[in-house]
Amino acid sequence: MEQAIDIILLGFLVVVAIAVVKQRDLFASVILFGIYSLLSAAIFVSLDAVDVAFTEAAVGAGISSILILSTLALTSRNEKPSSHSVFLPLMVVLVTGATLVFGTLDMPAFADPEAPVHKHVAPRYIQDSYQEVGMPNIVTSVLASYRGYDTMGEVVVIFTAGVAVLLLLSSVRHKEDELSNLTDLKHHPILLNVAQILIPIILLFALYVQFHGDYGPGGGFQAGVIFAAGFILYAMIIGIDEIRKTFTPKYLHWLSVTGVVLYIGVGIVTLLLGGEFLNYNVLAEEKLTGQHWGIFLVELGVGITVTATMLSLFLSFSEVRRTP
Amino acid sequence: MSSFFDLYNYWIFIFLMMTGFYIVIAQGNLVKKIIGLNIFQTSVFLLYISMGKVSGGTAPILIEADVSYSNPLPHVLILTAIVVGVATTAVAMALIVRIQKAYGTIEEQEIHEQDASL
Amino acid sequence: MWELFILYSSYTLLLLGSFLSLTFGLGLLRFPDFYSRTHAAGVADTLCAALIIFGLSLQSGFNLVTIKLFLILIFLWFTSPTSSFTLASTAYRSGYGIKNNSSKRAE
Amino acid sequence: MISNHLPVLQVVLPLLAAPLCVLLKRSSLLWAFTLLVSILSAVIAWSLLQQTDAGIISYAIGGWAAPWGIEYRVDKLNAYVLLIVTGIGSLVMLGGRKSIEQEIDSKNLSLFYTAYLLCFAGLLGITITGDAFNVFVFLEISSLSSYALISLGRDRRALTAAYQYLVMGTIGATFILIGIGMMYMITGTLNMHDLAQRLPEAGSSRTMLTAFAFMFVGVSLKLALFPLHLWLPNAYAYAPSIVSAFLAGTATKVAVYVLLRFIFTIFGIEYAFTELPLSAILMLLAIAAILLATMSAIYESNMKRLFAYSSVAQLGYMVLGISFLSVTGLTSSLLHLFNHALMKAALFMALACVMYQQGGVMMDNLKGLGRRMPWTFAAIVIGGLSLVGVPLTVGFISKWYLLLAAIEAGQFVLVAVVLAGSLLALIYVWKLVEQGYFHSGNESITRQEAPLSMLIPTWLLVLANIYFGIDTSLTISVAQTTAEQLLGVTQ
Repeated sequence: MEQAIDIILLGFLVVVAIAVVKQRDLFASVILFGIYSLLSAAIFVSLDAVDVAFTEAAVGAGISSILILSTLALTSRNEKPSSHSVFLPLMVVLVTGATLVFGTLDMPAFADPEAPVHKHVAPRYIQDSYQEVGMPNIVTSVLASYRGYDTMGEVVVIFTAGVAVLLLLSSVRHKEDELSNLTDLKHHPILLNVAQILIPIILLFALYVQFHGDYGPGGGFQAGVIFAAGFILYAMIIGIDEIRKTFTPKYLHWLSVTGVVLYIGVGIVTLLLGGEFLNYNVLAEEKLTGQHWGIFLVELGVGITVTATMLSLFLSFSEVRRTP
Repeated sequence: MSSFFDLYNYWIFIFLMMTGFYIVIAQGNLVKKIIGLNIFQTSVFLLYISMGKVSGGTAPILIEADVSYSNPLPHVLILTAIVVGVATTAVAMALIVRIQKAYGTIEEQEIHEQDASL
Repeated sequence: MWELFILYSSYTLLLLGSFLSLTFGLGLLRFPDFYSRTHAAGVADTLCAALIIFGLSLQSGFNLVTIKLFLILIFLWFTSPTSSFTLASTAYRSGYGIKNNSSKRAE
Repeated sequence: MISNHLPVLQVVLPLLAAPLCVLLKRSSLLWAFTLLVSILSAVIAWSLLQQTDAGIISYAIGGWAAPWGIEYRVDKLNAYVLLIVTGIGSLVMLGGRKSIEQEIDSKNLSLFYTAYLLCFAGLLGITITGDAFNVFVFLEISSLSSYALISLGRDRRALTAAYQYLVMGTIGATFILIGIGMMYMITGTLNMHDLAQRLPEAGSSRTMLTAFAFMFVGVSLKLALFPLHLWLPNAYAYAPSIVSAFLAGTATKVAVYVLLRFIFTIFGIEYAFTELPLSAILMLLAIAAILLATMSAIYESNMKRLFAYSSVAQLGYMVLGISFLSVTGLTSSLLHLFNHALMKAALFMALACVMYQQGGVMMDNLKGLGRRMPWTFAAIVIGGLSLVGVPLTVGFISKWYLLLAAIEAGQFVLVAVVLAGSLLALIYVWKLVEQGYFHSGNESITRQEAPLSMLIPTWLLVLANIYFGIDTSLTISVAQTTAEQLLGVTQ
């Protein structure tokens, strides 16, 4: 039964991927990509990766699509037929694909519990993480503690993207006084009312995701994206000006810096307390309490930076001059 | 040599990856390329996650019952990779907006023509 | 006996939901213009989500999962009609016309 | 106490400094702060190199032991590359202030320095880490920031160059991700040291071969190895001058390091060279890179592009050295890693001076430059001669070792290739000399020398080119021990 669901979902994915190749309308391509992301998220759930599914749905179908759509609004919607020769790309793709298929031939069978990946490293996470870190959600334990340094890198990557986009778009921004209200959805009473009801709930949910990540799927990154989504919804429907006044560029800078510094700062504090970098054990008398504090703080850092950066990305794209 | 049903989903992921890869290298529209890149990366994520699956396992969130859990490590890696993916998309989009302002087009061909005519 | 009743009513609800979902897919493909398509999607979406969620909650019995399912349903009931409304109204203001069926038949 | 934590501080220091840069506003303050961080990093790298004399340093981040947590693992090779990156970074930053102020919008300055430090930290992170997936994360930090840095060039082609680099770079990174995934699939671990032990145990399989292929192609894309080098010339040519100098001196060097690490440490010589014809593949690609890229350089009229093509060729020399699989060959590669960083940093810094005064780096801008900017032009000439491999410059030393390795291996064709490469390089260097000294510009000749703040760092680099070309004891001893460590030869 499970296999049947998998096959159907995979079939959908194939259809969507081919449709993207065929599609000339970029708007439709973006929507198809959003569908592709959602379908992938469904497959992630069926493969037991709930945290990943959550993130993929929020990021792939949400943020990525919004970013690409705001770019399309500034460029053009239709793709010109390309006069590229298809032969060379096709050959490259076929060779690469053939190599990969060749590589799969010696792979352990799908879902084989005896595969090497399940025999080394991972068993310790599954068996001991509760004693060592004290969280039911193993993914959070690994993410924030065992491999917390990777996650620090991830926050820095997001921060880097924020910096890069600001650098790139600063020269094509509207002047401050030209920033008129760029949205015209405001006059829909239905939309306005629904948004007013939903936005607080979305923000509340984001808080839940932020602080419930120890017990269930979720964590700083997902929460940050949902937070940002709530504010973006507000900006699109109720008024971007209010958002812009509340989250001035300076404030957003400070926020995203705070998140990164908070994360690295926790590491520095552990250094000063005599542990290794990001060794949360030294943060409190009791090891597990230390781990809890450490994970709480770094997840908070992730959440703050992600919220601020996503919002700043959205605002930067919305502030680009329409005319050349 | 494994049988077909042990590996078929890997092959589908490979097909998807290559579809994305094809869009990146064969299509001339800059936005479309990035969509292709996203499809390529998402398919790699699928490959990773399917490595972590254990048959009969559940999501790696500890519960009282005596069950086997899927491998959490690929999940952690892919969470990071998804973030990297969206970061790349954001930078690429900003670049595309700038290219549109500078060249008035986002078709690779036309950009090359403009550069060549200088 | 009671359990069997619950089980079968859950199956019926799920099947009905799936059938509706299929019709809405068909409507999206076959209807002539943007508005009737949105109509198909919007109407079917609300009911079909409800049916499927009722069916699922019968399966799960009354616990935390059911509450979450109902929260999802309420959320969908808010968002889905709103989004079809927004779609239609935006399309109208961007000048999408309504295709006249009689003229199509005359061709 | 602090000396125990040096490995992690090496990366965390610039990583923490980067966001703080956003909050600074004054140009001089930003520059001083960035310079300070660069120099501190260089000091840390130097002391790490000293520490590695006592053996490999392992640092368990988060206090989790190696295969479960992320490990920083510093041996001679790491420490050597770290020193190159931080050293070049410091010197470039030392001379960069004026040029940055001229080429970057004043309102973007703090973000520029932030991106620069992020790129710097990313490169250091790739180099020092002992965890395969951590390489990917830091690779993306450095790549994303370098896309932004490149796009800041004045010419609009900087934008398309950055875009092209982004697409190629992301494909490369995704290939690396696939490769890491497959290695993980075979062994269940991500730690490089652990991988090195478990891969041979797992035995050679088709999955392993594919993992190797994808890692190789992915790294080659980042390294701009010959047929995959197309992003590099434009990216270096249209980036702001200081960014070109920094990237040319560091980014590809780090990519070479990653190649070495994964061939020698992870997969092992046994697998890579005995079971696979890697030696032949590398040799062919290197020859193509040396000859074809040098030819392209000859026909280039944009000086930055010219030197970018020459970078592709020089990377060919490094790869050629690896392909011999001998201590001499590897020593020559490692020497060239250092020497080429010096040459290119000096050349691009000199070009930054030209850009600063002339507003362009086309051949026409060079006319009569020998008289207008004698010091700058002399720097270009010496750097060029070093590229050719004239005695008394660093270029000579690495070429000499390369020739020795070729003769040792009995490959006389390769001796001819290396010599031909040098001769071809002489052609483009001569072209520069001709423009600079023998064509006088139309305007009357007035001295317009670059400001001292730029000239001194440039000349420091040039003098380093000469110094390490004469006194080779330090570089050769480090390169040789590193090569022996990599090949597993006991001293």
